[in-house]
Amino acid sequence: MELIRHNLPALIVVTPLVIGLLTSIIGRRGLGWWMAMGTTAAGLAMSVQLLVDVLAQGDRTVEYLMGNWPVPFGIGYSVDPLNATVLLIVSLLGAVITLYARKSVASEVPAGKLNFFYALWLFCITGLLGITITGDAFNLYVLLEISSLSTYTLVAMGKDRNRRALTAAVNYVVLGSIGACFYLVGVAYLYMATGSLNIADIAERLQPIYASWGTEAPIYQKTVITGFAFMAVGLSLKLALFPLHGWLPNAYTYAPSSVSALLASTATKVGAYAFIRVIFTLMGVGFAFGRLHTDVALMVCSGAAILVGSWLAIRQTNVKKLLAYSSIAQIGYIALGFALANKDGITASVIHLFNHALTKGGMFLALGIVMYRVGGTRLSDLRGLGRKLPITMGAFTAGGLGLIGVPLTSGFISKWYLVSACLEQGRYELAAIVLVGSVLALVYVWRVVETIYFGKREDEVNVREAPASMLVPTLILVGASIYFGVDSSFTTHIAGEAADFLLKVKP
Amino acid sequence: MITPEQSAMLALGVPVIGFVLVAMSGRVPNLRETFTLLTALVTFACVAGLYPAVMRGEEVRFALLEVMPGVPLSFRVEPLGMVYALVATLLWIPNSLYSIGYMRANHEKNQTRFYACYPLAIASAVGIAFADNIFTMFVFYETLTLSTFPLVTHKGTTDAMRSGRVYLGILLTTSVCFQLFAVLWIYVLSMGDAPAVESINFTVGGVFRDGLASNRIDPGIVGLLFFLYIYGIGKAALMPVHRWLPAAMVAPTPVSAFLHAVAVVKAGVFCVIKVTVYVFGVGTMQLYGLGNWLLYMAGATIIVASLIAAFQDNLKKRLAYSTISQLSYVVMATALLTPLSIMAATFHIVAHAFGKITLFFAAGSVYTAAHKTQVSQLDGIGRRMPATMAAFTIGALSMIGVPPAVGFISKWYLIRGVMERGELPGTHLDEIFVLVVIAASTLLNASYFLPIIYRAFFKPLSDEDQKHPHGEAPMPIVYALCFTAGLTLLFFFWNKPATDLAEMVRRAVS
Amino acid sequence: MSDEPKTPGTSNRVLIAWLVGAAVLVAIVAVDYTVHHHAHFAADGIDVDAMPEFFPVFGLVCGFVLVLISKTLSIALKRKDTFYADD
Amino acid sequence: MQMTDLPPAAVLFAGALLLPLFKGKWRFAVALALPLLALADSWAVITEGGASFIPFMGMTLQPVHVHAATPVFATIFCIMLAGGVLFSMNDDRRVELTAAFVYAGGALGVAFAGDLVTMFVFWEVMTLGSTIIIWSGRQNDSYGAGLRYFGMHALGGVALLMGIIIVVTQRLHEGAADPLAFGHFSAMVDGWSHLGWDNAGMWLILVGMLVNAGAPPFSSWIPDAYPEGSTSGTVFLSAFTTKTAVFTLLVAFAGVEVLIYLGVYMAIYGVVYGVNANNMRRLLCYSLVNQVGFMLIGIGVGTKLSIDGAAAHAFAHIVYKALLLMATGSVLAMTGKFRLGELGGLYRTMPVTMWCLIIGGLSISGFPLTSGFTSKSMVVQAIVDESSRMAALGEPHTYLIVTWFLFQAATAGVFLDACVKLTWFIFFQKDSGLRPPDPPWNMKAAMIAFAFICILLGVFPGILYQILPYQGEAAEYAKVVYSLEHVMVMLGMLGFSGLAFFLLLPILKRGSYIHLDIDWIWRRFIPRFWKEVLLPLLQQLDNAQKAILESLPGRGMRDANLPPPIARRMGNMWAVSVPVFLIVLMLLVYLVVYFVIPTL
Repeated sequence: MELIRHNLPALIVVTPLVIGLLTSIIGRRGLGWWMAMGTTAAGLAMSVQLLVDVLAQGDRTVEYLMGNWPVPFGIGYSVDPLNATVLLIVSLLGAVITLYARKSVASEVPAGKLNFFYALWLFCITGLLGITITGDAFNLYVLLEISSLSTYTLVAMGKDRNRRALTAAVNYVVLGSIGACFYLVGVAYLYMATGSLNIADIAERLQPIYASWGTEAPIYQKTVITGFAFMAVGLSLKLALFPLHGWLPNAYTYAPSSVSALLASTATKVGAYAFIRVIFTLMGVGFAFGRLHTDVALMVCSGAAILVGSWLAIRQTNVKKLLAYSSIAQIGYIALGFALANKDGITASVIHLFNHALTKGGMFLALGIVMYRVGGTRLSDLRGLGRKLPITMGAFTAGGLGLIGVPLTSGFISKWYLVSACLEQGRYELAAIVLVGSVLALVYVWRVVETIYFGKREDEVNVREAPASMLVPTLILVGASIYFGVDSSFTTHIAGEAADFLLKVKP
Repeated sequence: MITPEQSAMLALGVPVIGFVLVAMSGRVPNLRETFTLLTALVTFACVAGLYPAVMRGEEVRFALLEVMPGVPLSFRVEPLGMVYALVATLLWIPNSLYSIGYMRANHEKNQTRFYACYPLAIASAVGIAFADNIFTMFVFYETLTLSTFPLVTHKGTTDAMRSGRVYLGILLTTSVCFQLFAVLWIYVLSMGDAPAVESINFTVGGVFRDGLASNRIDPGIVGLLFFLYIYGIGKAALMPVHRWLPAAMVAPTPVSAFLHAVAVVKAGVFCVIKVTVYVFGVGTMQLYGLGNWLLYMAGATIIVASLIAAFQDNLKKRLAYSTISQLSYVVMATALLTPLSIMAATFHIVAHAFGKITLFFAAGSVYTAAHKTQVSQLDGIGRRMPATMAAFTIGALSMIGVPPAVGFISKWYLIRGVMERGELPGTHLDEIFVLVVIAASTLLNASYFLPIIYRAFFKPLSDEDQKHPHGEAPMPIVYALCFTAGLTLLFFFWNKPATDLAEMVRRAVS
Repeated sequence: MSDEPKTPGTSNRVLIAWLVGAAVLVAIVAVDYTVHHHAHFAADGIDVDAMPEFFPVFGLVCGFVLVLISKTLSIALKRKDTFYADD
Repeated sequence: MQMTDLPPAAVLFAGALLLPLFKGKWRFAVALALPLLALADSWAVITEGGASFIPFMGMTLQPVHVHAATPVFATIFCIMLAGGVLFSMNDDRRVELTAAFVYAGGALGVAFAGDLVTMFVFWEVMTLGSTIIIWSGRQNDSYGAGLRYFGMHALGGVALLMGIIIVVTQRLHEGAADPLAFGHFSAMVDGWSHLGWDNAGMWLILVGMLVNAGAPPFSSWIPDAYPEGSTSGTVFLSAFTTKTAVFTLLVAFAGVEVLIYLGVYMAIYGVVYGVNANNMRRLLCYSLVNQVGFMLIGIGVGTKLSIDGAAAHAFAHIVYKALLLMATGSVLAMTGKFRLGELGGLYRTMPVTMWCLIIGGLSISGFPLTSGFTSKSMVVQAIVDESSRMAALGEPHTYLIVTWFLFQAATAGVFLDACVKLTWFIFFQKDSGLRPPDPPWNMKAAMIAFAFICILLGVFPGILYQILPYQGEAAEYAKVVYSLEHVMVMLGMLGFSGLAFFLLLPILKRGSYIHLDIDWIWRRFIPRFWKEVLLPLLQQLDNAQKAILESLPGRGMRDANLPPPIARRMGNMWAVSVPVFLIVLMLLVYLVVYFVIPTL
């Protein structure tokens, strides 16, 4: 036991990778799902344990060295409250959505490809967990590519339902690769300047370079900031921060339902995590924001994301796409939170990572049920479903309230901290944008809700409520999203820890 | 014997239990209605049970849970909240009775949903009434909006949906963009070692006193916060955010009667009084002259809404605009910022609720018995429905403020409030404006209520109507409206509970 | 006056009424001459009302003046009696 | 329970509740008995000096209190109600009769009100009762007139209420023992010229009372509203509202000089508009304004004799004005016509009505041996007395002299107007061809009874004088009222103004006209302004707001099937180029931000 516990940081990444490989070979028929389910459940247990361990540590960090090679020569995993939280998010959502995926995927993906699907599924989760846990900038790139490549394929698997999944996947491949390349270029520049790939080590080695700033002979000035610029753009793209969100809506819309849910609730969250990590740990907030004013760029982008994303969401007729655009807006909230760089802001960011993953995941799952039962997710498909699928649609509506940020839903907690952070910084206009964003969310959510409850169905097909295996995960996510809105002590605690941790390392 | 705290908790909890019971008993209408009435009675008993404790000045406070660190859902029963809670829960009883008569007679659909939403709205109303901090108030303010939305759109028609959109749009937009903004701003100001704001809890005398005295906060900011709050409380229907109220008239009449004469709109003006007294502080506002603009805005609303009301042919629309006008009476009284005017505002919550619910009941009674919605169709109806139209007349007199109806009493306190303000140094322009508004609005009120009474009692029935005989509405409806009309009269002669509570509010202010 | 009804019997009564009226006026003038009027506002030196026949003249003049004022006003203010009903 | 514990008004309110329960003869009996019971109760209270108290909002109400002027007003209110009931009894007007009891009850309540709040409450009750009476008239314009009437009185009521509250607040502030007391505002008389916040309360009370008294600029409500009542309704209406206002002014504002000016204006206004009037009942309404003007003058002069005169004149006036309206009402009832131009020659078949009208007309003009003579001459005498007193003191008093002459002129005018003109046009002039009989017995009985009172008070003024506020003063005056000089002044003036009428007959031809008054502002100008300027403006605002509100989600719904250009561009399946372009652009932006901004 102690061995496992000691090696948790490695196990949490390696397990899905290994089982994923196995799944691709032996995971035919139903076995693939069982393997994925078992793995993700184990991952969830591990990430919970890891979080407990981290919070138990005095300095709130758990270091792990791959193969016991010391950093900066080997790959070091460093777990702190921030990435422990993100790990929890990824593994929790991974587990719950896997639970849901069985019937949904079986109805959307050809039976012969199920083993590949679940293998890719596990690879994707591997990549996401790896990005989160690694302390090495280059390793991060590798894992980014693992998750991205598997995601592209997963999106493309929606082709049997809609051929557009292929074009969406191709777009995603092109743009995602550019983003990854940019990140890699950035890492390369930094390596040039510092000769290191370990994030903590780079940060340390950057200090003399920063110190030379403004003196007669600045060292590597242009190299470093060019590297930063590439990294920032690359990660913005992975994060789908406006205006680099172009890949997201179609990828979400045409992917199989479970994939949409997984992507929406974890992929962008991990992107956000990577961005936070680069800014706060690697670059140092004093330099990134204080000197380079990255925060201004981020605030502009995230403000625009909130407004434009919500506005575009209002105009969608496909509810999946509507949620995708809504995600763009929600990513704006997350980016805005850490751009403010105060305790409430980072808290808001982390809480929203968590809350939005639950809420949006739950809503996509509910849509998946609609897809499963009705066969489409256009607004017209949802007409009058309030009577036919009362539980599913109730869950969807509750999730919608969370997106709006109605009190006693988790979305409200995020918004509360975010607006507080804006006001603490004296950024009244940003606070206003956040609130206006809520109103726009009201509009797009209410369009759907009205359709659900007041729409008149033309076809009188007899739609039954979804099977329990789909309903339960949906309710778990939506229920959790409500629960953390009523009692936010857990989320505010871990997010507060993460914020403290990040701000403490401020140089 | 239960403690006041438990009683207050029950007042919040019983409607929720009622909601569950009603939702589950949807298949047996009689049982469902029994649950509705029982819940109403028990809830009122719980609230009324708090009255002695409040009158003794006992501290009744409790917290449900801490939603965020330092931001709990906490409650405290104080006289002002008591007034609102009592009115809302008391009038729920006749309204339940009325609903039974109305919904059955009109064969409305989805009655279970209808009856289930009521207790939620009531629980929200009680939550608003007993809220101890601005966060709790905001939370229940929002739940009230959401729980009443299904009631407003009950009919499910395109028209109902459009109106529902306006209802939700205005109420949520204002509350999110303005009220939440203000709540958060105050919250942020209350943090730190030397906070500009004492706390987010409701505090007698307001939370800005120390901050202003020690220059930690600019009076301009306080004024801006007040503005945000006033327009963030869209339920007070201060122009120009009043449109939701006429839109909500698409709902069945019991909803219009109860929610848009009592629970929802009174929640709005109650919040206005509450934040003025317990967040901004009457003394502070007066000292820095922050409330004057509101006086004029409310005055303008009173007049303009009355003028619009005079030109509405739809009876419920006319009543809706009358409500807008009457709500601004409360707001204007609050903005006068004297102890007596706050008392007037508090009392008018009661006075207007009794009168207006009677008027709506009568409108619904006419709709049920005669299927008429327009004022111009009411010729001679007083002879066929004497009880209904007599109750309507009493309600109308209360609106005009003529004795012997309770509306007169609040007018009395309001004018005394003006006088009290007149004793303050300064020009008397504000006071004169208020007096002129009161006079003009009395006139306008008369001008749009009396024609209805005249039509009902003095004009002959039209030939068309002669062919369709009908009598009074079903008995539950008539009982309910006689009860509220009786209250309207009774409270002119005997209004001790309300005046005692209002008096306590006055003492808290001064 | 000239278009008095010619119903037998009534014309006599009307004539008598006119005559009685005229006689009363003459009698008033006569008696007034004999009555001593004291000035109401003697303290202010106004004694016009103490003059004989002041009040008959005053009454006549007032009658004329008031009617003429009315008629003058009437020119400007006269409207059909359906004026407000036309709205 | 003692009789004195029962407020006289309560008797009449109880009557209002009881009457609908009875039918036919019993109704008649009860309706006739109740005013007499109220009269008895009033006098029981008056003799014992009632004093009962009710707590109200922390203060004490005094609903039964006897003011000096209470006996005379209480008496006439009861008599008037009885007379009105008798007159109306042939016509089964249940709503109107009930309203009349409420209305008279309100008036009686005011007469016994010992505090401002009771006074106000009864005052408003009167407004309600009288509005219903007007509406019960069912004339062409009863509805509109009732509405305007109510509006006017609601406005007056609000002024009164505000004034009361201001006064009460000030008194509470000063720590007065009885802040609600309804009595004389001596401050107004002593320092009334100071129009400031301090005296605002009293001014507002005065305004509120004057509105009901029909003082300018609000005189027009009387001729606007009263002719729209039924034959009996107008009789009730003429008696209570204005006279109650006179009562309250008499209690509260005796000696306030401004009342004299208002009174003079009203006296002249009534005559001038009366001369032009064509509707016989409207003509009487104008003369009502004229007579209330006389009373206001009496109150304004403020000596004991003038106050007695005003009170006595109110008493007398209620009787003869009711008589005149009963007579014209009978004509209206029997012919269905109310325009003077359409009547004529009725002396043949309506002799009782004619004689009653003549007696009423003589009374209103103050003809010797009628009640008007014995009451009005007190005011005239009081003006002269006060003038000489002030002359002796060397105080300015020219206004009194002017008032006296104008008073006399208006007296002459009202004779021409309400007596000669009315009688002539209704009963004589050309033959209209109408041959209606005298009205039913009850109407005749009512008229004869009231005509009898007119004569009785004219012959035995002592009956009235002994219940006046200052009986001693009145008793002194009773000795000189019928001096030859007084009689000859009246005879000379009235006789020759009557002559003026016949001389001017050619220009007094009647047409179907009305004459504009102040009420044009709110009957024509304001509605037009609202309809053509304000309302369209408001509607525009409203529409704009509505459009914005409903379009937001609505538009998304409508054209959602066809994504708008910008959405198409951003969501286009095939366009990788745009995102890639944006990526490059963002890189540029970041580089610019990183390189340029820190160096700025």
